[in-house]
Amino acid sequence: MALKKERLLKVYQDMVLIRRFEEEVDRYAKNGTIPGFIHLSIGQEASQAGVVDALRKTDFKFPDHRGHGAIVLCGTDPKLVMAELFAKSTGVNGGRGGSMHVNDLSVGNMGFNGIQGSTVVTCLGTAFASVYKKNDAVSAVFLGDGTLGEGTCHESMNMAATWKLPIIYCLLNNQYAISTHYTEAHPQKELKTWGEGYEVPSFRIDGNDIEEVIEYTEAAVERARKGEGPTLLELMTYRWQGHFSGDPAAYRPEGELEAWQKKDPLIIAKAKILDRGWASEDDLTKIAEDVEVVIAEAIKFALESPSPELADALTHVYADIEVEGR
Amino acid sequence: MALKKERLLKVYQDMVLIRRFEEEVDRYAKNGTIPGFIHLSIGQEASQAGVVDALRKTDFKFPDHRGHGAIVLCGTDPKLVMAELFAKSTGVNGGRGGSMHVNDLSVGNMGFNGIQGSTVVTCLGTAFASVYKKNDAVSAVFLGDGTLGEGTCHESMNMAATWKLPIIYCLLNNQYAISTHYTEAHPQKELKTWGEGYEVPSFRIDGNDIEEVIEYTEAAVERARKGEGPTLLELMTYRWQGHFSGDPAAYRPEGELEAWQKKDPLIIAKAKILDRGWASEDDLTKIAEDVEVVIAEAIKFALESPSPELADALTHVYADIEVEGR
Amino acid sequence: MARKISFSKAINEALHQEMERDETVFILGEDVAKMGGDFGITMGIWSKWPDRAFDTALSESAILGLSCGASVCGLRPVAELMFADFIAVCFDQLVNNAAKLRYMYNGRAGAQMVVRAVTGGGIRCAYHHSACVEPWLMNVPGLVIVAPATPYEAKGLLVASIRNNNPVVFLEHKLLYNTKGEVPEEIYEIPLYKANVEEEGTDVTIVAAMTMLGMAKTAAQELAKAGISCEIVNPRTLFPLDKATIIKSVAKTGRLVIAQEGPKVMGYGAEVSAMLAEEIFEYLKAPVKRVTSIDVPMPFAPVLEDYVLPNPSLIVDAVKAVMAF
Amino acid sequence: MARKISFSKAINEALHQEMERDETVFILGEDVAKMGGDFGITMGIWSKWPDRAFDTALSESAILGLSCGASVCGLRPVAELMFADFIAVCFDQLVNNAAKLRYMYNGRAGAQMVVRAVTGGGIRCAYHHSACVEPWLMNVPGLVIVAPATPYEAKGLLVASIRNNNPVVFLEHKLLYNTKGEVPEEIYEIPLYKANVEEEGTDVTIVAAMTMLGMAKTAAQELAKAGISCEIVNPRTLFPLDKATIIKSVAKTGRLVIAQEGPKVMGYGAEVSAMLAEEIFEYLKAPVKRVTSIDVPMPFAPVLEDYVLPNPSLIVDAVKAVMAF
Ligand SMILES: Cc1ncc(C[n+]2csc(CCOP(=O)(O)OP(=O)(O)O)c2C)c(N)n1
Ligand SMILES: Cc1ncc(C[n+]2csc(CCOP(=O)(O)OP(=O)(O)O)c2C)c(N)n1
Ligand SMILES: [Mg+2]
Ligand SMILES: [Mg+2]
Repeated sequence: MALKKERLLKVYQDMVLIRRFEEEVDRYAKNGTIPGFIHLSIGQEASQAGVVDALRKTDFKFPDHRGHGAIVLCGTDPKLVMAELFAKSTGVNGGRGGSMHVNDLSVGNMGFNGIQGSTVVTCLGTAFASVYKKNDAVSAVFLGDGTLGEGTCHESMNMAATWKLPIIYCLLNNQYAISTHYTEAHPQKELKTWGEGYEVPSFRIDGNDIEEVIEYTEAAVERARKGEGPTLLELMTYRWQGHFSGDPAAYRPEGELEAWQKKDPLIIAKAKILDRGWASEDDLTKIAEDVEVVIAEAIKFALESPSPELADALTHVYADIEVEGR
Repeated sequence: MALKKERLLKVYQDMVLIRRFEEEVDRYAKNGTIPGFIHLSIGQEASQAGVVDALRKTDFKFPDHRGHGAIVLCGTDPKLVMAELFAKSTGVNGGRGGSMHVNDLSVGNMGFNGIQGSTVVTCLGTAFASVYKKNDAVSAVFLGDGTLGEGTCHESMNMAATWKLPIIYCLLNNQYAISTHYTEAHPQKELKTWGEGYEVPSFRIDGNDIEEVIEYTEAAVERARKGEGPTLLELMTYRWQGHFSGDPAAYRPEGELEAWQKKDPLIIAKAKILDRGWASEDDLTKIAEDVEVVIAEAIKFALESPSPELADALTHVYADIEVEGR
Repeated sequence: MARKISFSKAINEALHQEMERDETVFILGEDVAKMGGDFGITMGIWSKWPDRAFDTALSESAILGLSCGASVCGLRPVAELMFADFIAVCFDQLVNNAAKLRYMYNGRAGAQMVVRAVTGGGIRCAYHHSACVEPWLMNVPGLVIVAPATPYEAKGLLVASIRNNNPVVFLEHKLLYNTKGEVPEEIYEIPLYKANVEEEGTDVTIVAAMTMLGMAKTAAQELAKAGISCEIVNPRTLFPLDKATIIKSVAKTGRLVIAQEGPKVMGYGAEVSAMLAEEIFEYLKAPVKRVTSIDVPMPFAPVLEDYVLPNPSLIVDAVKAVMAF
Repeated sequence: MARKISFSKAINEALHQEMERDETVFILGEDVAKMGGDFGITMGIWSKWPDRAFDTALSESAILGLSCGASVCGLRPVAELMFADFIAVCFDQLVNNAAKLRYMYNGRAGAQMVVRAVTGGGIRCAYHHSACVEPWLMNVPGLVIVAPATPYEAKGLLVASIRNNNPVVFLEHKLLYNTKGEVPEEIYEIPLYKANVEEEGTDVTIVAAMTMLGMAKTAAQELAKAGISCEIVNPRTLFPLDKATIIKSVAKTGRLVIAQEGPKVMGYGAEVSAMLAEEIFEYLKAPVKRVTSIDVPMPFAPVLEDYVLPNPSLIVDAVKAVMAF
């Protein structure tokens, strides 16, 4: 499905933004400014931008651990996300969460849970609430090919399919779970076959083609809003980096990365735009420049922001009980 | 597949034995002699007798919580099983386990774990051991339609299918999980569809027809021994009693029980025997009489056996540490 | 004289009245709707509110995960887990999801849910249906563990738990279900995090919850005959513990016996004892004794289960021992 | 002088030597084979024994269930769970399957397996990758929890754990992996269930395991300057606890400080304190203090994590407080 001109340009800009966002995160992670483990989504932009673009602010989005891109596109000011990764008090979660726990309920970013497979059952609840409250909000959960190994995936899909809950399972098949190829961890030729075991509409699609991602996500959203139940999307993609920023990824065969880089979601989208004459090289350069301003601001804000106060560690453990510090 | 005469007569006797065994267990549970909860397998004899008959003593059998029938047919002296249910020191597990935990490694009865879905992953290990040790022992695990809701079922099937482990998943679809019909807990029209999601050979069969059960189990056993991996058998059957001995089972629609009682596995087998002229009514009466002797002995033994000694509660907690009593 | 009803009925009534009062409250779990629960506790709810009572598959992680997500959307799930032992299969959802959700959302949302679980031994169901699970959960900040001992407490504490904005594990001891006691018909709350001094005394403090409270009272009568005056403190909420009330009592008596079901090592009695040794050591006149189950998996045979479980005479012996010190 | 190697290398060497010695030993877990483990601990095993090292899916319950079943068949699985926090998703397999298997089989078989798990805080990975899990497990008879503090202990205790016939949870603190120490090349066992008196002293006993041992030693040096003599006891096995060694030490010093990572309430320090208050109350001269993490989920920001974790100066303060009592 060909997108309208404005929309394709918009999601192209989204992808440029999150690509650049991650490149900067990688830099500041490698130079030690960003603490902890960082999982980069470079190479997976079309899947993140496409799914988020097909959803509303009021829909519930559950990013995975490789989710900075989706997180930024949910609508939180990139500044606040960057500051969170930098462990600053100005971060959207006050620096208490970091890369794996960036959430912002005001834009429907429900956050990730460091235990793989946990959000896959949590999303049952947000979807259930839509039915209970009789509104048409949809829940979309991102999970990786490796995470599909967790028992919670079964409990979730079984319940969602039985109760026809409005959930979109966005299975990001980026080929690997850390060092383990998906064909070594799962029996199916295509992982979407798993969803068919629940008689749930399941599709393997090109996760690097933003138009295909949006087309299938919109169809899934429509089914969900109509009360027809969940959909499984197996988004074929690839993470250019290793599992975490700094992982040499020695387990990847020669040339695999290069082959996937030819299928760069940004290149694919750019080619469509130029082919259709919807923008000139200069227009796209302009887009890139606009993005640079946002990124520069975000980095500056993150660098200049203060660290949290010690007392910030103690708040919101209980709704009604204060925790004493030292 | 028609069984050989001797074999059909043998499994018919097996079914009569476990039917009578359960009837007595029910009686002694209802009169308070047998403590704890009792889940009776009356109505499911063909599935239990058929699967066990198709396996060897050296194969690993994991009965479910409704497993007395399979447990007895694994080869443990019925006396010792009955004494275990009666909480006597002469029980096969010294009265420490009871109905839900009768096991006997000497005949390949690996026992049940009171947590539904647990044996479904434990059987991965016995099957793995066969591969590791390069022998051809098969592992067969019984699970109910309700138990299929547990996440462990997914983790087990996913791993068994990926590694082609010699496992037979015997899914006893007796229609209900306590009060919940399987169609209310699962999305599939046929539960065997779930297994197809792992590209595992999956069959829905008549669990009350001993010949069909043996035919499909033997085929699954052969695949497993040849290293071709797991099989899922959805055995359609029905538990005549409620969930536990004493459950009024008010949740069952009028006439449902009666309809299934017409499909009594014993009647089906008996009809085949008589039709084929392989035995006379008198021969079958003789079989019933032989069984009565065994049952009577088992009850007598259980009743007359002593309770465990208090010190028996303390043994085998650790392999190398004594637990102190009071 | 006020109305007497059973512990089960008290819980059922609390659920009905809270469902009536607040339409964000709903129940879910295995067989809780049409059948009214494996133990009959949710009887009558589904017929009154068919859209607010849900029978689920055997999927405990999904039940709790759904409850967490629904909480974030402002609903108040009351999930039943049948036997508390089954918390083990959805343990992650309790300790890493529900318990940490409010912290993760910086207070903007949290897991305002109740998990009802049937706890303890006594019905000859052996080692997978007899667990006391509080020790698994008491090192996890964010959780609340409530443990009623009487029908009156069962109703008032459940109402408070449903209205509370933290994830509450509500322990229902299976041996208490049929016990009867006075329970007001109108809806009322018993505050969480507050222990109750059940009987005042001067010589020794006995801390006892759930079924142990009755045993402690039996023991106290026996001890009174021997001229020993026991003060009995019922924690009601096991976690977070009401330190102040326990400290006040032990500061007065100078002696403590903890009567607790479940293995001794790392039972909740360990925390009670350690807390006192840290806070009011100077008031302690004698060793702090713990009367508990024997540290083994629960065996099936009645004679063995009765041997493994604690009993009143063990409490009597322990109190006499600390008095004799 | 003997050879010095890192804590990680010591574990890796123990695995290699036990695999060499006993062909029933195999390893399994996520990325443990071809990649040699997320933390590089199983390096070189798969290349040497491709049929005895298995990369699994993200299926922790299957990993432990398989280990239980394989144990019953006489094999000795060594499973890696990466972060100990993930024990939560397979908790049932540990507490209801592995821990109870020997009891269930009346001693005819049991879960002779080792579960390696990376524990503790310090690497800025927040509340789902920093847990101290021993409190979840210490109320469960049948389990063993081993907690090495040095490369020497890591090797000797892992060898003993693999040879032990109980299910052993082997805790590897992430902050210890790069620490170096003397480790014999030949294979050796350090007995389980035995604590080690690291430093003799007369005034106060400090119980400290894993990373806390180093902090306790730093604190002890500081305290020595102030004329306070500390005896440091390293439990090595957290469960079952070596009561005798701790009792002997505290009976001598009369004072106890427990230095433990993880929330205070129901941390393992609670059991140490309660056990002493029960067994040798008469020897205690001062309150038993617990130096622990603050009772909150672990926050991400370095300043916050450092604030939440215990440190040597807190141990110094606690010791001075009990001495001043
Ligand atoms: C329950 C659990 N097990 C293991 C991990 C460790 N872990 C984090 S990410 C990861 C790999 C996930 O692979 P996949 O789902 O394919 O996502 P990808 O990293 O490829 O984006 C693992 C094993 C975890 N966080 N939680
Ligand atoms: C993890 C877990 N959840 C719930 C239970 C309680 N329970 C025991 S049997 C049962 C129903 C099982 O139904 P099914 O698997 O169909 O077997 P059936 O009783 O029909 O033979 C339930 C819910 C349990 N033992 N373990
Ligand atoms: Mg992946
Ligand atoms: Mg059933």
